[in-house]
Amino acid sequence: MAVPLDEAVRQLIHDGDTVALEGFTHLIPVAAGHEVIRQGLRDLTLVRMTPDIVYDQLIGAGCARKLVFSWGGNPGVGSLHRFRDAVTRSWPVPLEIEEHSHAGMANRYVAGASGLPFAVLRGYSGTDLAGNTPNIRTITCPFTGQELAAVPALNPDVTVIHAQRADAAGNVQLWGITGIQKEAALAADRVLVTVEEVVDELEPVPGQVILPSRVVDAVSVVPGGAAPSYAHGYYERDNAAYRAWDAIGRDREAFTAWLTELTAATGPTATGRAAAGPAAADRAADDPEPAGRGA
Amino acid sequence: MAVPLDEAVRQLIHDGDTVALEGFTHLIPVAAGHEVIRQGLRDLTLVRMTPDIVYDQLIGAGCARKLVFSWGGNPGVGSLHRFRDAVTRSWPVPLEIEEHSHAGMANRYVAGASGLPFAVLRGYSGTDLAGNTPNIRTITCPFTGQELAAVPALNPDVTVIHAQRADAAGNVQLWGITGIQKEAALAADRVLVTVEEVVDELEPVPGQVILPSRVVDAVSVVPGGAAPSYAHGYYERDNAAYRAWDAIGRDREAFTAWLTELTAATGPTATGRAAAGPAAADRAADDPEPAGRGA
Amino acid sequence: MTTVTWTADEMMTVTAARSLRDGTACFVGIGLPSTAANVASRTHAPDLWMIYESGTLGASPDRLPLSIGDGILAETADTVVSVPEVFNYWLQAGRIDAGFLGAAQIDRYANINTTVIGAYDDPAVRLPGAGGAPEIAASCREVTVIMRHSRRAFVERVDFVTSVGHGTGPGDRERLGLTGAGPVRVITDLGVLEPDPLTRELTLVGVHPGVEAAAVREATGWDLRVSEDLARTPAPTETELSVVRSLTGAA
Amino acid sequence: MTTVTWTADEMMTVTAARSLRDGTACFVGIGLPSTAANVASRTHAPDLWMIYESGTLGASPDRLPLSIGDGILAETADTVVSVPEVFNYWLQAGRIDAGFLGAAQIDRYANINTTVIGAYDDPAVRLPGAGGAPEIAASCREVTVIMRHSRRAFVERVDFVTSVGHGTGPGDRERLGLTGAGPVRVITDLGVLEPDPLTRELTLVGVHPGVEAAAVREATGWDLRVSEDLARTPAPTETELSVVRSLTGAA
Repeated sequence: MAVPLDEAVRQLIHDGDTVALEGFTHLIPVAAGHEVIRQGLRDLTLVRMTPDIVYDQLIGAGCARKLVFSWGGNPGVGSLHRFRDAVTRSWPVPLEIEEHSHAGMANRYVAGASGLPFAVLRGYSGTDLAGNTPNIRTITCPFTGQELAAVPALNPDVTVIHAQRADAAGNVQLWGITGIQKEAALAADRVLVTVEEVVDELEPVPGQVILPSRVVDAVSVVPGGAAPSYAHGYYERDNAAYRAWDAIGRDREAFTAWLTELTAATGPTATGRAAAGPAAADRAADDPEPAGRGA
Repeated sequence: MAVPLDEAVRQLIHDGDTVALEGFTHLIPVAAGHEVIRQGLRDLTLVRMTPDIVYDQLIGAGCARKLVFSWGGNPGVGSLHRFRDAVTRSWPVPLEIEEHSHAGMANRYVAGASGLPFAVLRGYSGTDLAGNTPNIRTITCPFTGQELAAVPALNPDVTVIHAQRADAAGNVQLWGITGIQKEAALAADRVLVTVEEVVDELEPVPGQVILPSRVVDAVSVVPGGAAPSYAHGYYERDNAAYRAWDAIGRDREAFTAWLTELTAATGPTATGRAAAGPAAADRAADDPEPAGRGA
Repeated sequence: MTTVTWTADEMMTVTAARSLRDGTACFVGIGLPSTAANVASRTHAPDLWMIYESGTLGASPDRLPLSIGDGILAETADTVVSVPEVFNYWLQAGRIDAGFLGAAQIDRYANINTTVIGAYDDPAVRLPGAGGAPEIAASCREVTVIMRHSRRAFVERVDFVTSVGHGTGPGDRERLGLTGAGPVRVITDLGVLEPDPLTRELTLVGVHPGVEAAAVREATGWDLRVSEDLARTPAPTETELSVVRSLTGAA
Repeated sequence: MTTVTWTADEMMTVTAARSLRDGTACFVGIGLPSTAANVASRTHAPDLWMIYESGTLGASPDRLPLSIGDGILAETADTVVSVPEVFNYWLQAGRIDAGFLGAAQIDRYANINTTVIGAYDDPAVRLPGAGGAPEIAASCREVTVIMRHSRRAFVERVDFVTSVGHGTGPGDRERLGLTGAGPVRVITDLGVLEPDPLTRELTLVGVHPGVEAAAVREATGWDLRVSEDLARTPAPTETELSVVRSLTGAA
């Protein structure tokens, strides 16, 4: 069942698709994102709760027409400057945004995975998010009369995740912080999973999530495919690479050089190198984002 | 944190309470149910997706005023005759019923655990359940206009479950088929957990559900407290006891004798004996319930 | 040549097993459905993916479970999920190909009653109730009903619609927003019924060896239509019978 | 006696840590909130129950995580749950006592902006956005805001309400159906602000050692009221400082 990553991306992701590359700090499918950049995909609607540097890279490379998200930043470091540049100056292309809270996005995926058209939550009340996003409405409880928030289901054309292991039949196993990956995968029409390794048998692990092979369209073996994020039990988060991204992302020229290097390289083995970059640059003093990210 | 079962029941469950003793074939809190009978609690609204023989016993003992459920039977054996007798002949007391499907009940617990007043599902459409249960209504998706079912949250006064282990701090660990127990516990105002044993440290187990001690009000150590159901990793299901219950439950006299024996005995150690009873009785030929329980 | 004999229940189980295509995801109930699914997985359908409502996905028990939550299901499953997840993420989301249902009553349009015989508020017989059946009947891509044939069970109109079959005829499922195809066959100890493609009325399309259509009509509480191409169910093979008997302990 | 010196950020972190009662369940964000919570758990609040939105319940990291999903959180947690579960079963259900939020802007009524500076459709600065903050601000029993004091950050009215504090004054939270008490204090590098019990307007109730009320008023973009009982924050103890420094690597 395992296919090379470039082939899997070619088969499953097409221009104009709605694509979620999910991961909550852990197991971020970075190598798959880089392959999307290499293949020059365009007009994607990118979806993710926490778009971080690989989304900054996809946006800077001009792959995205729209971003649906709840928190876009470089965790622990600061803002995403390619994302900012696209939103405020349409570089390299204009970026439409649809913005939610984490609770809203999580419940949108849950509705998508559940075959429901919408989800209900206590949320958004009194915020300016509601007024700026048509996809946030209200609904009245038919029993109590309480008014609650409603958000539509999220059903990506393709969800891409990274996992620790798959077996030969294509059953996928991930553990540690598993975030929203199960729901994102089950909500999608097509599912691509990159894994650290394929094993004969998936030995049970506490805290595991299993995605049965029947909901997985392709598995690609990409050791280190989540770097510079981490794969619990395999390798640690490369915090220096996240800090280093700040300087690259801030500067169109530095970014363009990074992009040239990425697209010149072939295949996922180039990923680790390309993502690293120069030494850590401290957060600039004039950066006005919150000291704590709040959540 | 561990308290004797009789004390825990006395502290947490009172006449008139809404009580869910949950368990989906596995880990059914039978010993706790027997203690409720022994303490002579009355006017309870009993809640459970799959009321089985311990609910038949509670109903036959006159503890319940109302039953909220989705499938009431003796799994793999047949009907519950004390339940039937209460519904059709008000013996020993009238039993009001509120009836749902499994999907409806599961989502009612999910809403209860989530602090929402109601849940949405694709369900009940076209069935006579909707017309006979005021707690089944419709709701319209504010995005697509689709009509879906709505059910109110279930928030028991007390949820009782059985688990394999707790630690000294009262954190609870269960695994195997964990059913609806997490949601039932999180939906409740008070939570009583009987466990096979208390250990120093909860060693992680694949497939485990952990209930942090802050959502648990009392832990009682009751080895074998789920018998004749089973505790994964501890003991097997006593299928013969389920079959044997059929003959006892069918007959008011046999049931009354069983009840006398149960209430004469003190404490949970009597449980295993009391639940066993005479040899397996085959399902009577005139029993009209479905050959397969359907689900 | 040996003479093979079998019971009507065995014929019913084998016929139900044959209806399951290999590789399908099947929502399995306890009793006859579970026996049939386990026969299928041991004969022509080794890749049958069995889901029990207790949350076991891809269970492959080495013996028949007595309940939908037996330990053997959890031990052999690909994964065990919570009850909300099996209903929401798997059944409601339309991921299940085949559902198996039993019934106390079924009617001309394959509507199913597992709730009460008689009036709901004053029932003659109180049955176990709905369980997972209403949503299995709604959301599985197709549904097979297995039940013994009798006039008491096969009625003009069920006393209580626990699970919707084809409602009152063509177009009802669509009107009700039910996403699956509903009951596509009813397998009994006498034969096989299928909804007429146009009228959705259950029609006798097959009889088991030794059974005549007249006997089936006699055991049905409405004026049962009989297909012009009435089939004769092939007798159970020795392999099928030995598998059934090894599972049910009747070997 | 040794002379202990500290930075304004250290004073802010220590003050925030002190605000956390032992045994409370605290929803922790990365950055200053995480540092403060980890200081608290190492000093007066060993039973602080830290929840990170990545799904780690009861985490007790032995070093400061850089992100809300670092491996050290999963390894040390009582349990790890899915993201929907942490938001629905824990936060929304009202099980969290204390929430910590940062902000790019905060206003007179403690409303919080982490979305944009300027107009939403044509922002001067695009910020990371909401994350978990709107529902933390709505559902935690109480909220503490930690942020550095400046006229740019403390504004009359935030450009965008990402998370509701006290709206436009008394009664707004109740009208909006927000179940928690909202921001009960704002801790900065200069002092501590609390909403006035009657007007809900943020009022200076404490200043850190060496800071005068006038300086705080100067760093605030509205006419900041000063409490008549203005407190002076006790200086950090040596223990507090050594814990902060061991966590931040400034030891």
